[in-house]
Amino acid sequence: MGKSFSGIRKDVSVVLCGSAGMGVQTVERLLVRIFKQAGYHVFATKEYMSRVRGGMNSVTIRVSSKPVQAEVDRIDVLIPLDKGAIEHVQRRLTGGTLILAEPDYLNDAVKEKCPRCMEVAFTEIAKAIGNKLYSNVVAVGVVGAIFGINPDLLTDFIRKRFSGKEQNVIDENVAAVEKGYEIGNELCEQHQIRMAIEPDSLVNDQILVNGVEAVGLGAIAGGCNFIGAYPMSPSTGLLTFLAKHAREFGIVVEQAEDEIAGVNMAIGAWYAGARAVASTSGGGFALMTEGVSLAGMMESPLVVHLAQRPGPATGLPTRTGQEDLNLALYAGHGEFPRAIFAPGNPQQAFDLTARAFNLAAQYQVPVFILTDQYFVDTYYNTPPFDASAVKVEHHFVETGQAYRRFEITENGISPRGIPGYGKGLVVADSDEHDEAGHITEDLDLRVRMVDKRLSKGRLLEEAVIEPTLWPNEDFKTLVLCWGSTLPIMQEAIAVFGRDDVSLLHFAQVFPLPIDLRQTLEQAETIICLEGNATGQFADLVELHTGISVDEFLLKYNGLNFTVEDVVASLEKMIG
Amino acid sequence: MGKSFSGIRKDVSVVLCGSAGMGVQTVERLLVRIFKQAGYHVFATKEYMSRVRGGMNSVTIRVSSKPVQAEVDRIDVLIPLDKGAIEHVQRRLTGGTLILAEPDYLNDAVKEKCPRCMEVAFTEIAKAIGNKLYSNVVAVGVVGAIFGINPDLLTDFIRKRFSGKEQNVIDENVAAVEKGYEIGNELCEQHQIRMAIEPDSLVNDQILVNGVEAVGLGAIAGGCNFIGAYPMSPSTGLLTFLAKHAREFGIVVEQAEDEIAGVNMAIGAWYAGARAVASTSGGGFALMTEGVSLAGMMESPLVVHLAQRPGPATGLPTRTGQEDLNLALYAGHGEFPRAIFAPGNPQQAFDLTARAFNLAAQYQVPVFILTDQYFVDTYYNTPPFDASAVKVEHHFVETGQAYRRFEITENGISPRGIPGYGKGLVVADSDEHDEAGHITEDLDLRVRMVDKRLSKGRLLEEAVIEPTLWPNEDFKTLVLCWGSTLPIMQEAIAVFGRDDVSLLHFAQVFPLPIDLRQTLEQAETIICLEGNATGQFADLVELHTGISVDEFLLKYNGLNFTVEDVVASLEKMIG
Amino acid sequence: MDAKHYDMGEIDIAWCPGCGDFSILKVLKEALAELDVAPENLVMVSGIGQAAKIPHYLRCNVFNGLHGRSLPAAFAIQSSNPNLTVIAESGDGDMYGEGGNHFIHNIRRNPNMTNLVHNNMVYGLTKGQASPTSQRGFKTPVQVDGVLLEPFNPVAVAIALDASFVARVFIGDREHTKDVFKQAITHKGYALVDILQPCVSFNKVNTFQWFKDNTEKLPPDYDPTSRQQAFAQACRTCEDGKMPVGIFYTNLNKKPYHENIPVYQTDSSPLWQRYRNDNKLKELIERF
Amino acid sequence: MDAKHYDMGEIDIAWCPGCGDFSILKVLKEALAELDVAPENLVMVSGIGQAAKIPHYLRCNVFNGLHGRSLPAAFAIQSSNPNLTVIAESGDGDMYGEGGNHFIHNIRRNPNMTNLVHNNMVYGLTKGQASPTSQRGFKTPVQVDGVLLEPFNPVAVAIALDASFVARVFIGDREHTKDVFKQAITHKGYALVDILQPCVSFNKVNTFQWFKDNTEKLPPDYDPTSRQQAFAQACRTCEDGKMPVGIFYTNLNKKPYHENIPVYQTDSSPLWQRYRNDNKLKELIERF
Ligand SMILES: Cc1ncc(C[n+]2csc(CCOP(=O)(O)OP(=O)(O)O)c2C)c(N)n1
Ligand SMILES: Cc1ncc(C[n+]2csc(CCOP(=O)(O)OP(=O)(O)O)c2C)c(N)n1
Ligand code: SF4
Ligand code: SF4
Ligand SMILES: [Mg+2]
Ligand SMILES: [Mg+2]
Repeated sequence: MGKSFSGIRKDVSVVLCGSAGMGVQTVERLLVRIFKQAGYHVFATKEYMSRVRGGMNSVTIRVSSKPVQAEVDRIDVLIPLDKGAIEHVQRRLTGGTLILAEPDYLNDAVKEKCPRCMEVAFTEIAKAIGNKLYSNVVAVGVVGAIFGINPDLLTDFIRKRFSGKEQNVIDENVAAVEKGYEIGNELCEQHQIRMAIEPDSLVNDQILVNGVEAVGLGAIAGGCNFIGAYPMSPSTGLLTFLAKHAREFGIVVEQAEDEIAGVNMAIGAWYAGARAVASTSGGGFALMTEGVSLAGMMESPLVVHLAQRPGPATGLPTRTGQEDLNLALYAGHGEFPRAIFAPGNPQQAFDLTARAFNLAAQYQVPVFILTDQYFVDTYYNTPPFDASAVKVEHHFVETGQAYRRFEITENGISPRGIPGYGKGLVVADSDEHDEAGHITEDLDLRVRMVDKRLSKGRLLEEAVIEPTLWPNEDFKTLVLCWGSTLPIMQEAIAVFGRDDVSLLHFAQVFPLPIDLRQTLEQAETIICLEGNATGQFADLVELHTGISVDEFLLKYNGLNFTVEDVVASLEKMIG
Repeated sequence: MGKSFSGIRKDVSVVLCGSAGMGVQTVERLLVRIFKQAGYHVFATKEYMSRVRGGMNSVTIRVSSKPVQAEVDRIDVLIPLDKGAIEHVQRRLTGGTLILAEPDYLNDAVKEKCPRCMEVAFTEIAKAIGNKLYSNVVAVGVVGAIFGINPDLLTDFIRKRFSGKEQNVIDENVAAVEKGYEIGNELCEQHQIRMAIEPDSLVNDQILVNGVEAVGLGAIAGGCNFIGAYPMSPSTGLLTFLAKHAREFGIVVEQAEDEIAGVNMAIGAWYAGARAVASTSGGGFALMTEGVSLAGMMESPLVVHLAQRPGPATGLPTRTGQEDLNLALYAGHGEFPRAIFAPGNPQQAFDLTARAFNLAAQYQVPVFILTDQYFVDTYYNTPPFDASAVKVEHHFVETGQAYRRFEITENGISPRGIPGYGKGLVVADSDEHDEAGHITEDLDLRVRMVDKRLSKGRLLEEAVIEPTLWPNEDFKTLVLCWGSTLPIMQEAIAVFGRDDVSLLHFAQVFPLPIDLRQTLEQAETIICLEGNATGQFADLVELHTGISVDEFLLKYNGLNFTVEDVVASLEKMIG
Repeated sequence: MDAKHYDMGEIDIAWCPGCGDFSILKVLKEALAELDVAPENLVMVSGIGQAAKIPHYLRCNVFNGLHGRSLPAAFAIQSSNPNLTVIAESGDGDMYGEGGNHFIHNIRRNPNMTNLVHNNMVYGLTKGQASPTSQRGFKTPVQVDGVLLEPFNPVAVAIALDASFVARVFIGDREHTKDVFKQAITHKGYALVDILQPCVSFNKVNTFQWFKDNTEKLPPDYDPTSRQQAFAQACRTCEDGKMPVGIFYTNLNKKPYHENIPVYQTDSSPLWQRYRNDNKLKELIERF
Repeated sequence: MDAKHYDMGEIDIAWCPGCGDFSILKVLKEALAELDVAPENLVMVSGIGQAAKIPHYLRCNVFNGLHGRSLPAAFAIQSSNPNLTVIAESGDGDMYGEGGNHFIHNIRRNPNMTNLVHNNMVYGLTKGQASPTSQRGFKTPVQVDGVLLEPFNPVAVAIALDASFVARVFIGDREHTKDVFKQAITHKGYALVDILQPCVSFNKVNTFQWFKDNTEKLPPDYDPTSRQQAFAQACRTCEDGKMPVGIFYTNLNKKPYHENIPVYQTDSSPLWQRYRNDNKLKELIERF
């Protein structure tokens, strides 16, 4: 449209980068809301080191006129908040990247690589206002101007955001954002760098959540009223989310002394009629596995949120990966059924978390929700979740005098009683037990009890959530993926642009659909994309269908896949 | 041969049964040694309840002129030491079973089913000697007589056995065995029940061990000098075995406060240059899985003895099963290589346990030894283990100034240093680390480290112990089995008697041999025999070879397979 | 109520004849009966061990969980439904060994529950290894040279943690035990009763007679509200005289856990009786 | 020896500027230098947390294991090679929370090691949840209404367990800290030093100044061999005055673990230097 150098853009990625403690996350939190209020679709993801100060972290914010939910490598606008920042994102820079930086961050090499770089003396400006800490709010103003956001929106927003603080803090923040806006505007006029993105009126009715908030809201929607958890990145978000809303929703929130206590609390709580979740990450989950087996034996409902990060052991605590599928599949000694969800986007996270509580209650089995650091930390805008569509299914009964907790029924499910509700006694045992729940060494009964427990696995198969086949029902190449990679795969396939390529995304990874084989047989080539080094999901698919995957797309450096990653690989494999 | 009603027998099974505390195990311990001293092959296995007194336990002792190492259902001679005993073994009785019992244990139904039952007033005789507790020693005398064992051997043995006790205890025990012998002799003369078994001179040079003793001797042969363990049936035997020999062999034996401490002690001990084992059962192993992952990340050698019992949770603590293969395969978060042994007989247990220490030391990986309650508690006679054939391979180096614990080498194995040996510093980290062992967030290095760790998995594949194909190289039907079921399958195939049926027994269950597929392809029918309800090993085989098993022979009532079990099933499947 | 109310009828009890566990069971039934605790309102929570089988022998609601893990389960049961009477009962190995971390931190929470520990100074069910409370020199198939470690003193540790009720009894004195049980059960908050109990099968040292000879009641004028005195009494072990029995310490200034958390501040109903607040949830979602 | 001997050179330290951890590192290096501990003979064992990173910043052998699990590893290292100087060092969450059970039982073993605990009354690395030692009322994103639980008193618990050396220091007093470190390291047996340390990022309540105002040295005539006095001092918390710092308790009657077990009774060489006794093994096998 000739109005500016950049003109109207559909989709811009803004990256902020700096050391921990430099306020990168503050900028993120401010900008995503501002963009959303301005009517843009917004997506924001971060990568950060396992430290409180120093190191180098970055946030990628995509702003778009259409829904975007995927990470890209490409940087359209970079604001380095620290000296090392440009180097940190080096490989993501292109000739088109606009860099707004302190003068002394821009050396010749950078200027050569990215001709579109401009000097902004953030720190000096901030200092002039009152404190160099304001430099990130100055940056917010600059970005706001570049995107042509209404300045009133900016100042109102900042004012509201800091409303709890002292007046001078509010004023100075407002001054910072205004100054930033002014500078941004000047730059736009001088260099024609305005990015005019068309707002989408749909955005107004949408909400902006990160992955763990979606899980948390799903939990509350599923009737969750108890959490036993021990802090562990990246799972801690669920604990703090439920703690924040504990008073409002009557949730018992207890920080356990360790993960073993956490899972045993959750099982005890279910026994007493609560709806409990345990939340953890790989190493903590390893510690919970005996408890998972207890849930299997006691036929106790149990929901565990397992936020994955790279292992083994402590591994990379703040990075992402999909390495704990096998662990979730086989956790616990002995044999018993289970279900595993792995949501691909906030809507699925909300739905499946809520469903996890109902499923656990109904079939009296452990249900796992597998997320990962990428997903829990990533912001998406999405239509508001409809909690009224989710019923809290209690699935427990008032007991009579003759109540037997483990009554052998036709479908393997015994009516679940709650102590104190009814005349019966609820006897739950970790030993092999008789129908009344008492310890037994009757070995024929043992066999019946094993059969009873395992038969619930078949019911879980029938209740399975079907995978998403997208975009076409007809395909030559089928890309399998699971968990948080759904939107990335979707965008990659769209970019790749061949209509004989579809993806099959599993938001439930166990059990798998009974008829999966038929779908897979239609493919000439099957590719499996996973955030691990060994292809764990492909193994599961092979066990279930007898079909083995032809090609792997694996990533295990601690970062998530990006759209470019996937497109490049597809090109190599089937291009 | 007409000499007696029973005549010369090749193979007799004697069963003693009574409540816990009635001395069933004392009789077992006495009789197996007496039979062996008399030159017979002997095999003894027991099944018992999870209680200290009461309940009902039984011991099956097979006495034979040829090697026997398998459990049978058939009872040739039954001595019930308690009222409920006959009912307890009811289904194992045949018309040919000889029952020697207190008069009031023998009702009409029993007499009808087993015409060969004779009254022996064990308790009265024992009381007359001094204490009714001697009745089990009287039983030993009776059995001795029936088998025509030299009475001097009997009395000498008893005298030696009780040599530590007071004189009157020794005398009364001797009197009891003599009285029993006398009664037995009388019975033989009256009823021609003598069982003349031909001794085998080979037996004299053999040793008599139970499964856990074989593991324990293998551990010492492998240079084990540290154990961190928490008591748990059926794994405790290894802890007590090493405790017993700690002084002699310089072993640090520490009863840990829990299994988590146990496994972390073992890893710490290896770090400091010890050769450590952790010993546990299902639930305890579940608790160790975070530690297993630590060994994976630190590239620490680690040996874990995992004695299986039925689950989930507490399950059946004193029963047997093969339910924890999946747990061992996938234990620990993140991805790293491992090796899993599952010995089929004492010789394999000795060899593989010793090998586990060398393998762990060489490849710096966790190695598991999977046994089960049946195996650890069962006595076998076997040629003496040749420890001189087993070298203790240390696989550590004197470090130099520039030592780096995780040096990236061609084959993925870094020289292992020990603190205090050499000028170098040994830095081991549970976080992702650089070559020096220090925590890193270099994500390219991360990938190299994952590759390095996983590449050792390929080396482990090359070092694999081949499965045993038996008896014929040509077969139509192949029965797969693993762990303790080897001798049972061998005898069952011999009894079944068709030369187109072979077994393939895996004493190493992970990794599997690279060329396994070729062997399996030769079979028209593949049957998999496992002590679980879901066919865990069959899944592993399918993943590895793409070949799925045709039929399953699964048992999961807490008891081991018997020869008759297997023969009957083979007849149904391929008869 | 009659203690028979808790009888299970004809059942097979897995304990050894002569074991102190029988008396504990009997005394507990009596105490519960005298306190009129309805079986339907009682939850007995245990781990694994000989002692841990006790809930199976008493008519009530039972949560017989994992070895060492009774306390977190009991805590959660109690805080999911504060109207229940919750008793966590297990052996010394279970509570102080495998479960040691929960023992410490559960005390810090002060939930309204009773914690009864059968202290036979040995691992019974696994056939006679040392437990954390085994006395120095105690020989077992694992501790072949005798126990070398400092015995765990649960009473001293609980006092150090400022537990709100700390007692020790010897089951040989049934009336005293019953009295202490009753006080523990009615105590509002966490109450520990360490119960000295002979194991006739695996502990031939700390026998009934030995306990009798090596224990004595706290002085009649003893004041259990002094933490310092309590600690002094707790430090008296059989190594240097007699172990005191009785209620060592009570701290009545502490509120039980469920009274501290917001969940029960305006609504005392158990969690299972509650419904999701649909309006608030809708509001919350829209706030994002 | 010069403290520089332990310097790692140019490394990137992950702690926040102003954190008490830096001083602890410095003082520890000085203490080690003054005691002439050779880096090759020193093993620092830690768990996970900010404090637990310390071994990476000090030239020595390092075993940086799992969160909460440093003590069992350290115990095993020490008993596999008693010639090493072993220091287990981690945070309050690591040692008293996740690792609580090992804390208790390791004390009972009395291995010859030093246990340094950075007590900042918060979980630093995971960004500011309550730790077991967090004071009542301390607000965090998880403890939104403030901590409700009784703070864990490691000094009182260690004394209750009759630990052989129990101390608390405030890192603000470096000379005192160094002196206590040196005594702890030279103590033969288990030595606990609970180190009060401000966390500038997540604990805005228990700041440097707060610790300064709320601590005081044990009286000059204080006798650390009295367990009762030690307990009385340990019970003095900031809730009712000042927390004492210094060496609360020593019990010099205890032998360290490795001197009690048969393995080192006739042979003091570490396990890695030993060989399998082939003759005895042959003999043993033939005995079966
Ligand atoms: C995780 C785990 N570890 C170990 C065991 C084995 N085990 C069962 S009971 C027990 C000890 C019981 O001792 P105690 O608690 O003192 O009870 P007692 O039998 O003496 O009454 C052990 C170690 C187990 N069941 N689970
Ligand atoms: C099994 C397990 N659970 C949880 C975590 C997460 N985690 C890492 S450090 C930490 C707490 C650290 O607090 P503290 O020990 O007090 O050390 P600080 O950071 O305060 O120095 C936690 C909970 C983990 N790494 N492993
Ligand atoms: S083993 Fe000991 S504690 Fe257990 S029932 Fe028998 S006597 Fe009692
Ligand atoms: S988070 Fe706290 S304890 Fe950790 S380095 Fe920063 S200031 Fe220190
Ligand atoms: Mg006990
Ligand atoms: Mg801390």
